[in-house]
Amino acid sequence: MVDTKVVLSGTELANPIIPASGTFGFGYEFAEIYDINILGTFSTKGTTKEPRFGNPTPRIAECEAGMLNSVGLQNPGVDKVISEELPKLSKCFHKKVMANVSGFSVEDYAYSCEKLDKEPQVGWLEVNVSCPNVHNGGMSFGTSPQSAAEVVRAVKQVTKKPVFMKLTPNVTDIVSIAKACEDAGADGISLINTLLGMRIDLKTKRPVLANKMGGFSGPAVFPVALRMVYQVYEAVKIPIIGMGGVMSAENVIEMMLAGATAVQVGAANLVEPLTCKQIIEALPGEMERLGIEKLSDIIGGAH
Amino acid sequence: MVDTKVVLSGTELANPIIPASGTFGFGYEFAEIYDINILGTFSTKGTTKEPRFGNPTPRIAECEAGMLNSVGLQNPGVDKVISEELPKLSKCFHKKVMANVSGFSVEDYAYSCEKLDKEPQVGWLEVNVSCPNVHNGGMSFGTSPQSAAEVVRAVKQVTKKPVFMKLTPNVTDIVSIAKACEDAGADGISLINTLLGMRIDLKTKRPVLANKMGGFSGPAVFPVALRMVYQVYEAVKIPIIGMGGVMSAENVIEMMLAGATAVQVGAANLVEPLTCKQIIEALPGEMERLGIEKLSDIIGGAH
Amino acid sequence: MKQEIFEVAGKRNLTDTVFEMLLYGDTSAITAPGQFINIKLNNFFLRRPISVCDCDENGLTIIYKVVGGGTAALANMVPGDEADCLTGLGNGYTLEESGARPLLVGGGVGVPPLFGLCKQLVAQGKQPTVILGFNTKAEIFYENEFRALGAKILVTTADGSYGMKGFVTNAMGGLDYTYCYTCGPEPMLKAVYSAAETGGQFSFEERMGCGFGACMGCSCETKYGAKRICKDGPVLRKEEIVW
Amino acid sequence: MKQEIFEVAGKRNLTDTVFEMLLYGDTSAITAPGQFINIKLNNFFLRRPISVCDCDENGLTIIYKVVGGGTAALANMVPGDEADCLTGLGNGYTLEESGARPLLVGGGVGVPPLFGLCKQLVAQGKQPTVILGFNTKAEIFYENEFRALGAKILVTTADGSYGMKGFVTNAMGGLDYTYCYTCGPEPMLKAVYSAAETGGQFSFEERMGCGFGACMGCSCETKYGAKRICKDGPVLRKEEIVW
Ligand SMILES: Cc1cc2nc3c(=O)[nH]c(=O)nc-3n(C[C@H](O)[C@H](O)[C@H](O)COP(=O)(O)OP(=O)(O)OC[C@H]3O[C@@H](n4cnc5c(N)ncnc54)[C@H](O)[C@@H]3O)c2cc1C
Ligand SMILES: Cc1cc2nc3c(=O)[nH]c(=O)nc-3n(C[C@H](O)[C@H](O)[C@H](O)COP(=O)(O)OP(=O)(O)OC[C@H]3O[C@@H](n4cnc5c(N)ncnc54)[C@H](O)[C@@H]3O)c2cc1C
Ligand SMILES: Cc1cc2nc3c(=O)[nH]c(=O)nc-3n(C[C@H](O)[C@H](O)[C@H](O)COP(=O)(O)O)c2cc1C
Ligand SMILES: Cc1cc2nc3c(=O)[nH]c(=O)nc-3n(C[C@H](O)[C@H](O)[C@H](O)COP(=O)(O)O)c2cc1C
Ligand code: FES
Ligand code: FES
Repeated sequence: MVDTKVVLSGTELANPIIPASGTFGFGYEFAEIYDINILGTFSTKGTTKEPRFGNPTPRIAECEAGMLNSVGLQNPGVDKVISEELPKLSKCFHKKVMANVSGFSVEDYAYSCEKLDKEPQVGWLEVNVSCPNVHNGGMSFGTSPQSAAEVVRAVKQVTKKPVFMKLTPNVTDIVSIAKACEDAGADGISLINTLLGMRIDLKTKRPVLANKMGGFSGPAVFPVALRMVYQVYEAVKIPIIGMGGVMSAENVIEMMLAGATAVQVGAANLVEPLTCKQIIEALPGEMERLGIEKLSDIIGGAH
Repeated sequence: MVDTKVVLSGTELANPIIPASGTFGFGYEFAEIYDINILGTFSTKGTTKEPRFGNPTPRIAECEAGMLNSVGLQNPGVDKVISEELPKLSKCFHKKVMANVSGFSVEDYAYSCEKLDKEPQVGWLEVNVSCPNVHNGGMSFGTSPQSAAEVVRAVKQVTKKPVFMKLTPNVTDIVSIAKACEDAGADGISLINTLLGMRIDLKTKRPVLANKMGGFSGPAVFPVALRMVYQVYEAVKIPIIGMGGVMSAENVIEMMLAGATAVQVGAANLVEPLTCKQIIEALPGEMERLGIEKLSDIIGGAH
Repeated sequence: MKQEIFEVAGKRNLTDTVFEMLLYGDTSAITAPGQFINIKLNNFFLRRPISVCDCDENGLTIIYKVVGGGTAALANMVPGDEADCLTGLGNGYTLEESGARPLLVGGGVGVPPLFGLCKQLVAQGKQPTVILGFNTKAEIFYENEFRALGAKILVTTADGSYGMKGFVTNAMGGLDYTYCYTCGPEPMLKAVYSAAETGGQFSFEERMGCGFGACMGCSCETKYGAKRICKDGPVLRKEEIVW
Repeated sequence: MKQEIFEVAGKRNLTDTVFEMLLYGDTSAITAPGQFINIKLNNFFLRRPISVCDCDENGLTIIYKVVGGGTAALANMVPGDEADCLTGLGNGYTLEESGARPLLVGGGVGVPPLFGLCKQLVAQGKQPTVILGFNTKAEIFYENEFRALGAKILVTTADGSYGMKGFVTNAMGGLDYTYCYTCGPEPMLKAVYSAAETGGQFSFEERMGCGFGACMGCSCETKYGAKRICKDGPVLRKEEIVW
């Protein structure tokens, strides 16, 4: 029997498979078709201080081997997430969950994280400094080492839970940003958020998305994500959660060889709602085929 | 009869289709299977001051909807390109060609451009400040506005031919780099070179490429390329040559709507050697279907 | 929601660009007319949402118009081919409010979901009137199928080449109806909204990521807050719609 | 080079994981044994290079081992399926230097291109000796096909389960030959290079972008400068090889 367990900041996961924020809602839709307790954990829909409707529609565009989204962080706000979503969630998911947090100022982040810190259901905070969909009057926090580190410091002051910084790939030097987060006290790095992309409708001759540009994800981005995980693994000591285009157990193993301790699955959930279940079922066989006994042994194995 | 002509820095092209540097060699292989004079023009293999063997093999890895390459600018050096390749080329291609130039110092660029400036066959210089495969002891010129502008100034001093700066997409802010090139006197911008990517072989548990990382291109990168062309079009007045994942006449039209005056086709040539011919043949029909009479009218039409 | 493999059991042209396709497979997740399925097609990343036109325990019928690559691929499928579908998506229409004489208004490829609805209304002893709106005679489909259900049918064409000239709303004037069900392009929905003198249910379209409520790709604002077209819709009630 | 659509006309298992496939279509671009074709497969971006094993004016034979997704897809093709191939790729072997008693050494899936070569050598009245090296008995293929050509055949298996125990080079000692043609995994090529007492031609493999000389993806250094395995190779002469 192969061993698929991994340890993420002190908590053991039955397997490294984590549905990615924004592609799994709060889990209910998936709980209809499989028991989501088989998951390592999952990352909840990005939560902000205030409720948000998000961007105008169309918010979705299709691409070769992927999709664009410009959802724009639609969510009921952190207070409602705590008062309504988490209690509902506790009925179908009995493990600790990863709470994904976004913000438009350092105070926003601190506010939401402080509130979520008090929730025993929350095992990890995943702090998204990368969402390219939301225009907050400038570049996102994740595009400079200084501003990313500032968020880390503010958040670390208000929580004892492990903090994973989720970085944007739309940068010249991902390593310097990851290192700045580590130096500022982050407990881990989540890589990657979506690439900034665009499609134009040939009939209307206008951008497909109402927001013009959107976040590109799906199997098309896998080589870029893998490269960033590999680069960041060489530079930091804290664990990395790898994601971007993961569709299969093979992709999971490739991400772990590059340096990921756990692996998130995003867009795949939307088109194949059973993807995570299928990956979890396929992992042991794939490990046997490749002669891997203990999955945690291969983390960073390609270095 | 629809009109597919475009004008690139004063020279009329029969159509906007240009095979991209590094994917068309010096044209001979393709001249075996079709008359390459139907092309708008083509961009030659990247040329450097000294001859280069390039990187060790494996240099190629497959990806979903694309490929990685780490060829590493294999070329016979600018002197041999001028003494051997261009004369051979003149037998099968009777239009002006776009000479693609790389370098590892500002002087390298100036040296090669000065030599190529004297060649009447060369219609445009395409200066690649972006190749992510070659480690010249630091980041590539294309990752900072200052160093990109420095290359522009050096090259413009030694040539009267129009200079297109070919930029890397692996940057936080493509617009500032394109603008710096324009301000320094560039005549146009070529977008995009390859995204930095990686694959790991599950059997050997090592990177597929001998060079570990390589340049990612093919249909997977199209939404990123299109977005950058769109962004740069809003910021500069000089013409843009769009590329990255173009496979079809529809893709060409989408690139032009985003702001491209001409469109390069790269990886597609490698897997479908007749791609450019097929696109040129399909363009008029596609234009009619979409009610486009004059192709040059749609440049930037999505803004 | 269920994920099921269906078999293409039949396909025919209804017009130049509109096809009717019969799919055999497990329909147990489908609970109401107006729901839709989300079909996986080779070489396309996202699934394609298509309304269920009619359905029984052996399979279902869809009607689709070729407008792009995905629907073209669907039109190229032949009997025996397999199609991976998510079924039982969306809320669908509810019949309770219909009253004795419901009005059904469909435009173009908005017509299909009304067929299953009409069938169920007739089965409940209601007397539906159906207005079918098309651009021109050549685009008309399913007129006879609706007639065969025993409903009263009015056809409008924008160019007057068949039936009443004009829009569906031109046919609404003077009709006596108890409730209004509609599906069609957004401008038509808006016009019906203004013209309707009763309550009603309106079926919307939006570009979708998942089609089952997970991604927030298809949200719209309503008087009762944000709703997902794919999960809380595609059918919205007249009183909640914000244009 | 030509781009042609071939039809799968037959397929059979030679071992558990090795298949022989017959493809009908235009072979006019194929000019020498040892050349290869580059096959487009659904859902894979790059083509897959496979040596031509045998060929006549109606079609060609390939032999391939399933090692990954692309070769698995190839193994799933059935008679009647179409395959888009670039043909006439690579330089291939030249026969002029063979002398009267050429030696052909093949290892594993390096065996196929030697079959076409052997056939042509026999047709020219040469007396080839063929060494076929495999890991174990269950992996052996084409022994009888080579015998039927009238060549002298020696089989080696690494585990001694059939023929001579050991590597192909164990079978080379004491043989009397005028020239040496070989194809197989790189360690085997190296061993044959050291063992061969005559000139020879060695066929190499490399990961390829295009397969027809355009991308410089497959370059190797030789004593006469950089060469592209796909265009200037896959066959290199002994005297130019740099290990
Ligand atoms: C709930 C619902 C029910 C539908 N029912 C039917 C039906 O019964 N018959 C029918 O012919 N059509 C129906 N449609 C529209 C149908 O989904 C689109 O025509 C189809 O997705 C177009 O795909 P394509 O690849 O041919 O077009 P493309 O334009 O190439 O598609 C590109 C992308 O845009 C999306 N898209 C394009 N048009 C639409 C649209 N109108 N609505 C939603 N997404 C779109 C596609 O799904 C795809 O992701 C329905 C749409 C929805 C949302
Ligand atoms: C000139 C030439 C002739 C060949 N002739 C034969 C033959 O007759 N029979 C046979 O079984 N095999 C042959 N091969 C090897 C064959 O090309 C590979 O086994 C095949 O490409 C593997 O594809 P895959 O998708 O199954 O494997 P994967 O490992 O999934 O392929 C991933 C990528 O790596 C490339 N790749 C993997 N292995 C090789 C390899 N050994 N050589 C080159 N590229 C590789 C693939 O083409 C693809 O681009 C030949 C290779 C070359 C270069
Ligand atoms: C529809 C959609 C919504 C997303 N919303 C969020 C979000 O709220 N917060 C966040 O950190 N990432 C969000 N993401 C990014 C994903 O979590 C993930 O980082 C990215 O999609 C790459 O993974 P993938 O290629 O597997 O989709 C979203 C992605 C998609 C497709
Ligand atoms: C094999 C290969 C070699 C390349 N060599 C060069 C080069 O020498 N100089 C250059 O400017 N770009 C080079 N490129 C980049 C392409 O010109 C192009 O910018 C990129 O591939 C994106 O286009 P595509 O997606 O259509 O391939 C190369 C690309 C490939 C695939
Ligand atoms: S399409 Fe995903 S929530 Fe509606
Ligand atoms: S594979 Fe492209 S040159 Fe050989």
